[in-house]
Amino acid sequence: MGEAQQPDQAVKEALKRLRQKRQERIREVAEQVKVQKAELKAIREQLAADGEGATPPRLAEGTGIEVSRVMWYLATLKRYGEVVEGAKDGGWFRYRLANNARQSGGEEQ
Amino acid sequence: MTVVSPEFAEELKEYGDDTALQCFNCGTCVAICPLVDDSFPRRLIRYVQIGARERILASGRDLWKCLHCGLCSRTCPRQADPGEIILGLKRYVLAAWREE
Amino acid sequence: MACRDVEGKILILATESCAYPGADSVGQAHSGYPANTYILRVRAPVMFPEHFYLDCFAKGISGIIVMSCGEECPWEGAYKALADRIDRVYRMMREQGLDIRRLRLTAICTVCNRAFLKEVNQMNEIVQELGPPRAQEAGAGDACAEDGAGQGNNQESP
Amino acid sequence: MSGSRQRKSDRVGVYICHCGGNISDHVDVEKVRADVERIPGVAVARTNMFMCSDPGQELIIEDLRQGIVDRVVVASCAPSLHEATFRSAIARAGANPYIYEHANIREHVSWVLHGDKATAKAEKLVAAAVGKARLLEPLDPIHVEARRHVTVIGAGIAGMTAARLLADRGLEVVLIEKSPYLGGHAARLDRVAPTGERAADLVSELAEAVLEHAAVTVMTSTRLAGFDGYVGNYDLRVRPVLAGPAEDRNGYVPFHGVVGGNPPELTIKTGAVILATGFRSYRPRRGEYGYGDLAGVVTLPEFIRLFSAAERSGDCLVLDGRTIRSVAMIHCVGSRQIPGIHEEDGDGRLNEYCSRTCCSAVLHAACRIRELFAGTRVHDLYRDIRTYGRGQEELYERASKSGVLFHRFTAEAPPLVEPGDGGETGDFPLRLTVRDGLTFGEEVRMGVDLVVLATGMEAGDIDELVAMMKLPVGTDRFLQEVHPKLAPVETSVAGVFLAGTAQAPMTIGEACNGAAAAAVKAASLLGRGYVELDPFVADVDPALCRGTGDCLQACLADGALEMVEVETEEGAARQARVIAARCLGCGACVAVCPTGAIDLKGWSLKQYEAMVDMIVADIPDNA
Amino acid sequence: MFDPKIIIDLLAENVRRTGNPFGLSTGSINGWWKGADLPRQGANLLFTGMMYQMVPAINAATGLLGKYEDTPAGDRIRFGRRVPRFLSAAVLKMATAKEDRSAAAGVLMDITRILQASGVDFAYRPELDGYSGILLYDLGDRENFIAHARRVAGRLQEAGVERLITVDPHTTWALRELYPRYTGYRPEVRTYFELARLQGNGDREVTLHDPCFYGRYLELSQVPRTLLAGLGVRCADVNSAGPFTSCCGGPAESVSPALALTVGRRRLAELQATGRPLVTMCPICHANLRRAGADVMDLSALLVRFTRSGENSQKRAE
Amino acid sequence: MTSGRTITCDALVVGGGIAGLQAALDLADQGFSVVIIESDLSIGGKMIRLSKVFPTLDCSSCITTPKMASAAHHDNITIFTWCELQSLERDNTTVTARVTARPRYVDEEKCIGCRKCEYACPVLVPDPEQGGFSGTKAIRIPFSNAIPQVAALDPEHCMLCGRCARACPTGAVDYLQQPRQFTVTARTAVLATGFEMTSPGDRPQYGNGTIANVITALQMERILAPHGPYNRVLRPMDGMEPDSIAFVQCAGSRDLSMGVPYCSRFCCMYAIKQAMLLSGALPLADIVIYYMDIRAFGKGYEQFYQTAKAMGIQFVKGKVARLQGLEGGTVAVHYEAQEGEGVSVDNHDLVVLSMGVVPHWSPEGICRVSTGADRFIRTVRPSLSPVRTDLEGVFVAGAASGPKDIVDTIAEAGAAAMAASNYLAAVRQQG
Repeated sequence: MGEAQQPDQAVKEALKRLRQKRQERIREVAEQVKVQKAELKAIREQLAADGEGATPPRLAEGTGIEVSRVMWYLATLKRYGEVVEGAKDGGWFRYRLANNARQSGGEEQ
Repeated sequence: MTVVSPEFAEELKEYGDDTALQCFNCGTCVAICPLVDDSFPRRLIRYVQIGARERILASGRDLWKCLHCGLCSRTCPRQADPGEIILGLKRYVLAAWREE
Repeated sequence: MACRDVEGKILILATESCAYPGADSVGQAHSGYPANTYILRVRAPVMFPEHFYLDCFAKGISGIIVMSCGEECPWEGAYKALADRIDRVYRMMREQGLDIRRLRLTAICTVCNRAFLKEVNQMNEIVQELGPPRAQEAGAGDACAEDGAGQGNNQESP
Repeated sequence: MSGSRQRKSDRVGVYICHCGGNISDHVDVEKVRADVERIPGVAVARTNMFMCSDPGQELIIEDLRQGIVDRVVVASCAPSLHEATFRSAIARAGANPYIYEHANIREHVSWVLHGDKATAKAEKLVAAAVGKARLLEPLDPIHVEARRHVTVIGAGIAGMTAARLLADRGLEVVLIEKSPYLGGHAARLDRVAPTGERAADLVSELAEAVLEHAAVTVMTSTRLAGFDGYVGNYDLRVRPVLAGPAEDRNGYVPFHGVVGGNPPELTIKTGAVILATGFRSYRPRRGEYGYGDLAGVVTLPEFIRLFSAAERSGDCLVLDGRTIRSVAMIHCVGSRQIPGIHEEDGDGRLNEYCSRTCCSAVLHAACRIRELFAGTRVHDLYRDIRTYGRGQEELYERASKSGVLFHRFTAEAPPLVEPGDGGETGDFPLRLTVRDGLTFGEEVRMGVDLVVLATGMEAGDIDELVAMMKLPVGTDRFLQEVHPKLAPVETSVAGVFLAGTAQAPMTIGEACNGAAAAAVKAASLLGRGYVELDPFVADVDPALCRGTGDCLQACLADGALEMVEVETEEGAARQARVIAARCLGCGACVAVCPTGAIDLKGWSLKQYEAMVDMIVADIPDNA
Repeated sequence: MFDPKIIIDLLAENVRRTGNPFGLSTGSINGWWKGADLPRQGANLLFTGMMYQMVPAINAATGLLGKYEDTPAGDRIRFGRRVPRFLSAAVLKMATAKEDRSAAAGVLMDITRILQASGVDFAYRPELDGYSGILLYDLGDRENFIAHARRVAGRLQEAGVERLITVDPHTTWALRELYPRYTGYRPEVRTYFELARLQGNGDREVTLHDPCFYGRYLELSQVPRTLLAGLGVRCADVNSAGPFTSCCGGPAESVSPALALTVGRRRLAELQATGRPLVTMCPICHANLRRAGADVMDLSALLVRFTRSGENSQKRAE
Repeated sequence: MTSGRTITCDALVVGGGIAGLQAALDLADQGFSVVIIESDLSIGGKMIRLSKVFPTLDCSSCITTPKMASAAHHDNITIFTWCELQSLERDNTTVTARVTARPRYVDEEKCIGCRKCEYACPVLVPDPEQGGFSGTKAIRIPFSNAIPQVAALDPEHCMLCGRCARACPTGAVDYLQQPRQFTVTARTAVLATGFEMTSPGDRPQYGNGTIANVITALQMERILAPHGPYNRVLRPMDGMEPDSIAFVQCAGSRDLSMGVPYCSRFCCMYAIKQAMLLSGALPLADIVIYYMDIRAFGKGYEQFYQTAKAMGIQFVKGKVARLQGLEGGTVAVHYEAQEGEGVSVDNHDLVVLSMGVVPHWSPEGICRVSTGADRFIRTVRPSLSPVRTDLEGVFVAGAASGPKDIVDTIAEAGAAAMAASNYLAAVRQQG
């Protein structure tokens, strides 16, 4: 441990400098993540409210988020196992929250 | 039934650029033309290609619907310059009318 | 599409160079067929002795389709040897009272999708009609038996 | 290898692939896994999104390395796709690659069935594979010395290219050509589209290279008379082709004389064969666009020949003394034929394929006419212009710019070629009428002096070769590769490769690429001086062999089995022995052995019996 | 649609007679400079090409023609001899709206202010100014165009003019591309906005409608955008802009006012999608888009706000 | 990998797509040592990103993965991914390549591909491997069958929160990683740098990439791929199952006005393939292909085209001049119906653009091989040896010398390997 202390300190310093350097971009990304977090929360809540699952237009209507963005979130949540596809409803499929899925993206675990 | 007379395109050289045969009849000019309807200007360009002189004269007046806005020439994939072909045909038809 | 499935199992001996890829091609075309078919990849069906077929029926296999490469077999002479053997199996089946329509020799090429489906569906109908294999079954050895014999050459080109 | 000796493995590993949904959308992969794991002999069953991916293969390697499994079953797509992949993964784990069995649950299950039935069938197929896998034994590939020698059949552009490349690579090459000439069809061309190079220059360059190369033996007027052996060790019997129509006949041949004696035969001992047998130019049916009936209707190859002796009258082209004021060139003659529209040939076949090269060839010829003879009009009648390659679309554009007039027809309404009647089309000897898609589907008519038919390519006349070498042929009658992407120049006969237009229509550049690709495969195959063959050959169990000799009777290969005197516990006896490199692995011997002493390694009768047992057995289900 | 031959012959005759397609004398329509005290000597000659000045007449003619197009009366007009009378200078002059005339004059005055504010050394000599003949060229009457162009070019050449400043796309194109080809006269031709050097902080957003000749033929559409960007004016562009700009329909007014209106309305819908004020830089576009119902501003009116004297003109514009 | 080290081999292959992999395998199988440098995070090139391939309709990944795996595991092949070729020079008999390994911010040796970092990362970014249709994370394994299975961090979207580093079981995340230089010396080189598609972003006629539900063919490949963003065919704008799909051919090729006058060669076939796959996935949907000439020239291609026609896929002759986004995500397609009906406007739920094919890489300033007017690498013996460039000892294969389908690419890669190995043999004799 003692030996690792020195480089560890150097790494911390370097990281600090890197944060400094990328400050602007980090701020922007953090801003995006904040938005993502809020939008994901809204979508999750809407999904939880619609027990039978909801179609993307329905989710867009319920959350006020643009439907193409809703679709993007759904594809992402599906990829990380948080949402599953349900029955078809008109031209659309319904989506619902998977059981016991861990949350991904925009949320702390 | 039209009998093809390829020499017509060469006669037209007198009235403008000789690009009609460069057209490969994709129809871009027709669909991009703000005048809409019919197959303008490709129909007339094709008539130039096959030398359908009578038909060009018969539908001559349609040429003046062209505003020479140049969108067809800008988007022509073959750079056949449909706008200039139409302008050349206006000259040809006008000359024919004035000859009458 | 798939016709009604029956209990009986159909074994398909499909040659590695023709019929097996032919069955793959049916899959690639997503053409459905009954689930009771089990396709075994074989290098050349000429390797199976007469008793193999009889044993299969004894074990409960209801129908066997030998899908060979036909005359295009990569092993010269193998097809004739196979056809002769199948004829002997037919004789033995008759002796045991098995309906010989349960065994069929055919040729399927790599793109014979329609022929493949036809064979499978026909065998299914036969198996459905006959039920599980049992010695001295009705209809065995009579006229309809002729129908199944010597049909090795109905290779269908795509 | 007898049943008595055989130990059944009880450490079979089963690996089931989702195939990214291709399988798992229809087969409950998890249920299969759970059920299969209860089959006797199965040590472990696992699943993966893509078994063929690195992480998938890693699962197998890890289990083998840790000794959890000693036999492997992968349930995934067709074995033709990935059997080799998984065998090599097993080899990487340090295990014998032949302890592997493949269950096809995609093409045979998930793509043809849905729901519970699919899952149940998948389980059965996996169970059958497990049944076989338990009886699999480690095998070693058969090591065969290979001759560093390649025989190339056909001395067109492709054949000469392959021969030159292989000789440069340090292999001995024999180049066999049926005709007295080197150069094939290219020698009948004038200039090559779209580059404009002289075909004669290309042919001469290659011919010079092969004729002067110390390592290439060129044998013209020679044909293949016999084909024997196996990969790395083929024996080709060749025989000179005599001039005249009846080389093998004895007696007087009218206008030729009497063939004197039997032509001598020669045997070439070679390691691999490259087939560069080329194509045949389509001959129009009599009356097809007036061909054969009307003067002035010629094929493109005929035109090229005529054009090479072109003369001039003013601005006009003169061919054979005739002034050509107007030419019509018709595409897709003998290509892109459609059942129900086009007439079948004598053998009841249609050329449904595109001949690929004609569009550029026609346009090139059209440009040459227009650029050299401004007074000669050119009409180009096409279905689709297929100038796909580098420099080809530019050729199409050049043709337009040079004043070639295009007309588009459909297969249903081909142009009509009739004798000219001096009427509206003028004093032309021929009159063409076509429903022209470019002119809004109206009929247009033109008078012409010459009609050029862009005839396509057909498979060469190599039936004899196909039969002799047992070559696979596609529905288009061209020689068939194993797989267009995985093995694009390989045939199902090991060590026999395809080069150039024997395989499909190609341009010269493409044929040269194909020839070079075949050459690189032959060089890789023979480079080490030995070849490893699949170990799937017959094997005799000395404990069971009674020396009946039935197997020798049944054997389909020459010299793959022999009877030998052996010492047994009961004294001297005759027994069968397999000569592995000669055995074809067909198993004809297996069926006839009265004692079950002979079986096929890797595909044994006992393994098949085990598979049937698993298919008829119930699979334990905890559901 | 009217018979093109009758229209063309009329226009050609007018041009031959008066130098103007409407048969209006230059003196009668070109009065904007009076009292402006513009320099008569300078390195560049302002050449208006009379297009802005002709707008009132165009509007009047289009209005009159439009009433008769594709009506039974129009049918008679189309083939009758009444058309020339109908389009006579006197009738047109009477029908010309006064506000149109003062608007045209305003644009040209604004342009001189812009040039002055940009420190451009320019002169204006009304006797050298004139119509380029472009309409005849566009209608296919090449001979009469050439005859007219040679007259105009001859006048300029004689006066030793080598550098011209233009104010509209049609004249610019005619002088840059057609005059060298057909008359041999090769002056250096630049539009006023190519020469403009202005400063300011506009902080607003507008939508530019690129005229076909600037956007496509002359590929000048970036010039006003760069100029405006420097002044803090952002451009909310539509897809059909620059080289792919959509026609305003204006050039059709001489043979088919109805067609001009249809095309104009379609273009206007595209432009209005941005919800920003519309800016044009061509008198034909300006007139036709207005006819289609738009509230449009000429580029010069926008630019002039960034000149010292801009305040006054802004007031006037309101 | 240490900075500045030199690796020596027989043949350098630039590009790890199907052309590079095949050339490398054909060289390595003859016993030559090969180094592949690849600019992307994974080998496999465009092909690994495709759904299925024509005319056999084999799953693309099933054909590509074995070649990727055998190259990756070949004793004679060394692969470097995420690399940039700085220069490629040749003198006498040596080819020297200076290469920069770009930082992944993940230690390649330590990463075990467990994806824990990916799950931990809080930043969602559009996944380029899914056509942007779904999100991925700022640190991730690029795609499921990528080789190598090593995570990479996207510094543009990283906020240095440290979650991935904490989640990594092997301590592989290294935010401070720097680019590293190395040199490859070889006797010969094969350029297999492949192609790129033009972007709809500069096509005003097609809405400059702003019209919803107008996608590129490569995006459609992802939608059709077995592990695509939706696992089924949906409209990206709102997730609706499209009832009507249009393919716009020559949307960036055979068009002087768009700067690509040549034919992109494989678009006809992939459009037909995608149309067939769509009609399988959506049996009731109307599928239309707008085309100028159908170029089904390869082995089995024409039959494939005829099969598609027989399946009910519509082929409409005419170049689409303009696309227009309508209310509700419908796209209007403007074209001329060729039989004289004039302008037609058809509405579709989804429109796929067959964009132009352009070179992925330019040798300018890096390597002295010259290019043609089409900017692809020039070949000096287009007929007898289409793999020869004007720089001796440097060969070209696949789409680097012009658009080429997979079959032709694989054949040409073999030809390049043959030419390179003969060159090697000759050089060895000299040396």
